[in-house]
Amino acid sequence: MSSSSDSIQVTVEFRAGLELCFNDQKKHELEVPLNDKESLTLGALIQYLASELLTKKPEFFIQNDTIRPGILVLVNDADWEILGGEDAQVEKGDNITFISTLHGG
Amino acid sequence: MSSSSDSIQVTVEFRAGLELCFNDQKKHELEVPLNDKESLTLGALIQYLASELLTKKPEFFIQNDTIRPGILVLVNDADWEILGGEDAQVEKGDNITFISTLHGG
Amino acid sequence: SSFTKDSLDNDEIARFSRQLLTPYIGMKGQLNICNSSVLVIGAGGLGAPVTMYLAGTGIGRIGLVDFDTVEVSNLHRQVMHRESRVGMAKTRSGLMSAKAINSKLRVNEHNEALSVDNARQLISQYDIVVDASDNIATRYLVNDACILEGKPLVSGSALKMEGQLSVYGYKGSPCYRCLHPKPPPANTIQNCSDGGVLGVVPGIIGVLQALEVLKIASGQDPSYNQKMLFFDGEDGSFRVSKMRPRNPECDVCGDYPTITELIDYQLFCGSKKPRPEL
Amino acid sequence: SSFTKDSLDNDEIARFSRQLLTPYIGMKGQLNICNSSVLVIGAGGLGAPVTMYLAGTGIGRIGLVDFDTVEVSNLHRQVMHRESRVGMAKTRSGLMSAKAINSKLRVNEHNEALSVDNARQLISQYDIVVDASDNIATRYLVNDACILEGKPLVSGSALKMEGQLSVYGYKGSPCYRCLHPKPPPANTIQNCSDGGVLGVVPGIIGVLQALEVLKIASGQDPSYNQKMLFFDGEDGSFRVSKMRPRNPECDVCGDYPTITELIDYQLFCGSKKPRPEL
Ligand SMILES: [Zn+2]
Ligand SMILES: [Zn+2]
Repeated sequence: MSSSSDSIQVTVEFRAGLELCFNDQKKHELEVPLNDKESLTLGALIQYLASELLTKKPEFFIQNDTIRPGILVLVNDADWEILGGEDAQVEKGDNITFISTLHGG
Repeated sequence: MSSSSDSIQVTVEFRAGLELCFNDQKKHELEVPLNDKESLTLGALIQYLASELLTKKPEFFIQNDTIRPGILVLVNDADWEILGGEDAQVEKGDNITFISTLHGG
Repeated sequence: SSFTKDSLDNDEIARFSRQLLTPYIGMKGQLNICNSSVLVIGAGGLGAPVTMYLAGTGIGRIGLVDFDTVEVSNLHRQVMHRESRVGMAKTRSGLMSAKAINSKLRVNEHNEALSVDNARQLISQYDIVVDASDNIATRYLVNDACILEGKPLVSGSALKMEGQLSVYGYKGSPCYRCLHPKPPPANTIQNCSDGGVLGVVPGIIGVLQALEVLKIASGQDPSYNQKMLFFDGEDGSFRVSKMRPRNPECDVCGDYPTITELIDYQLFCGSKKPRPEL
Repeated sequence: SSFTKDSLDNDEIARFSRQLLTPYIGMKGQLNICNSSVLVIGAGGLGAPVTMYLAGTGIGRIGLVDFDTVEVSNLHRQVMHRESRVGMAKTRSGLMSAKAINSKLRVNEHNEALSVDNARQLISQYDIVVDASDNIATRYLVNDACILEGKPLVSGSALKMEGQLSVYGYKGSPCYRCLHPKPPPANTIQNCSDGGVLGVVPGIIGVLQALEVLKIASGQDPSYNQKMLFFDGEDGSFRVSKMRPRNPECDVCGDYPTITELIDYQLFCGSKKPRPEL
């Protein structure tokens, strides 16, 4: 009922193979704890996903503390680079989608 | 700036040929006057569109005071029949789409 | 189908290996596909990609219904036909293109118009039906015949820059009549001959129809059950809308249907006048 | 192109009539299409529908680049090839299928691997480029060569149940390198041989690539410029996302590019080790 004010509710999706790192589940409804911070950045969300949600093959998702090259990050269907990348603020109810770029044809 | 409380803001789309009746324009951002009523039903919106927005070939859009057979009505991408058809309430910011059913192949 | 395949030979394993590798299909799904049959109604802009892609998947048997012959004005979108086949029955041209992809595929040519007299008998011989027709009277006829024969219907349509797709009469989804109890007035209907159509639009819808058939045939749920896909080539937009469920009061698929045998669809759709005596 | 067509003959008017009827194309758009040329890189799962549908539209000239021969495992998705052509060069098989649809179409067979040595020279001969390739080193190579030659790139890809599509390096859109300045580590890359692919997925993406080419060729804006389409065949979902604009600091399309000629793409992508001396 009450979404506590020290967490933030988001929808996270993993597509194009990244779901393999997250229990083969493409869509996750999450309450991400704020840990006494005022807000959540995309960078902090990625760290949270890597440490708390990831179940397998971390190198497919994260490298050198940031998202692996070849993954596109979409916030409400817009490229995160338009919004500021890792520093962009996550808002309640946001959909954050991680999609691996495909090369086959 | 101020959207007056005696009107309601909606997005209306006409697709699959119906745009011909509405100045060849597929998407319209509208402020629909409430005329002292509390709320707007889909039925009342259709009457408003037929009398105020329609520019050509009314028989392609409306027949016998309701939507012509063969047109699907979507409210925020859901079939209006799920929501109650003509009696359903229109909410601020709703997207209402009218799509003619195609028969070609 | 007269026999059931319970294993693949080496040629088939090689042929379908890329598809088998997807966990979504696997060996069981592939065998289901090989044991399935589909009736494609219309060998035109939609029927061409449906037929070619289903031939590739290894579906066991395809029936093609069309009474037309190939014309040069078809070739911009009906890419299973070819210049050298202008004048040939579209069903024969479709058979040749399908068997060129997979010679083991069984293809039945139904070189005739779908009608009240043959629709149920034809549909009863197949597991899944594809509506790739080009007129509204046929769409009601196909719908009613599928409901009466209990067959899932994968329906696609296209005109100008737009296309639509839905699955009817399957696992709680509505039928065409649930969505459209009354036909539109005849004077509001356009077809590809007067409105034109961009070839790629039925191409996209047709390949998606093949995917829906593949899903049903392999034992998966289709994507567009109780949903409708709308594609607009003008802006490249796709919209998937949730549609009403089956209407228990529907004239044909309802709990107390009034249509229990096929009717006169030209008359129902107003494309011919009633006989003066009536 | 050596000559410019400024009118259609009667056969062409009949052939393209349905497409001409759409106000979106019209006579002027059709003439633009007839005067355009496209280079299709890869005659496989994406290249097959691109080639067949573009042949239908009346595009003036198609170049096909592929060094492979037709294999039986291709046929489930590469529906322009056929059983009787197993062992034939894919470019020859593609030429035959394209000319069967439109014998006036000019088709250039480039039966060779795209490489640093031939990429720019090949691309310079065409108006529009389609990336229908199947590996990441080729994707960077095609991108850089298109930027260096100033050609719009319609890029599609597919794996398992999913497909992606975008237009690069055209009217302010990013290039592939703007989106992906660094390649992914080699151990994270899958291709159709190990991941499998459902044939209809490249089918859908390929037909949409043909639509994007048609738009650019006819003088319209493409739909997926600075946008990317994501299709997931598992649930039939389509997503169109707004992407970043061209990056002024991009290594190849930026204001001060550091890549001004083609590089070693195998090395760049880590698919081969650097020479020990280096
Ligand atoms: Zn019904
Ligand atoms: Zn760039």
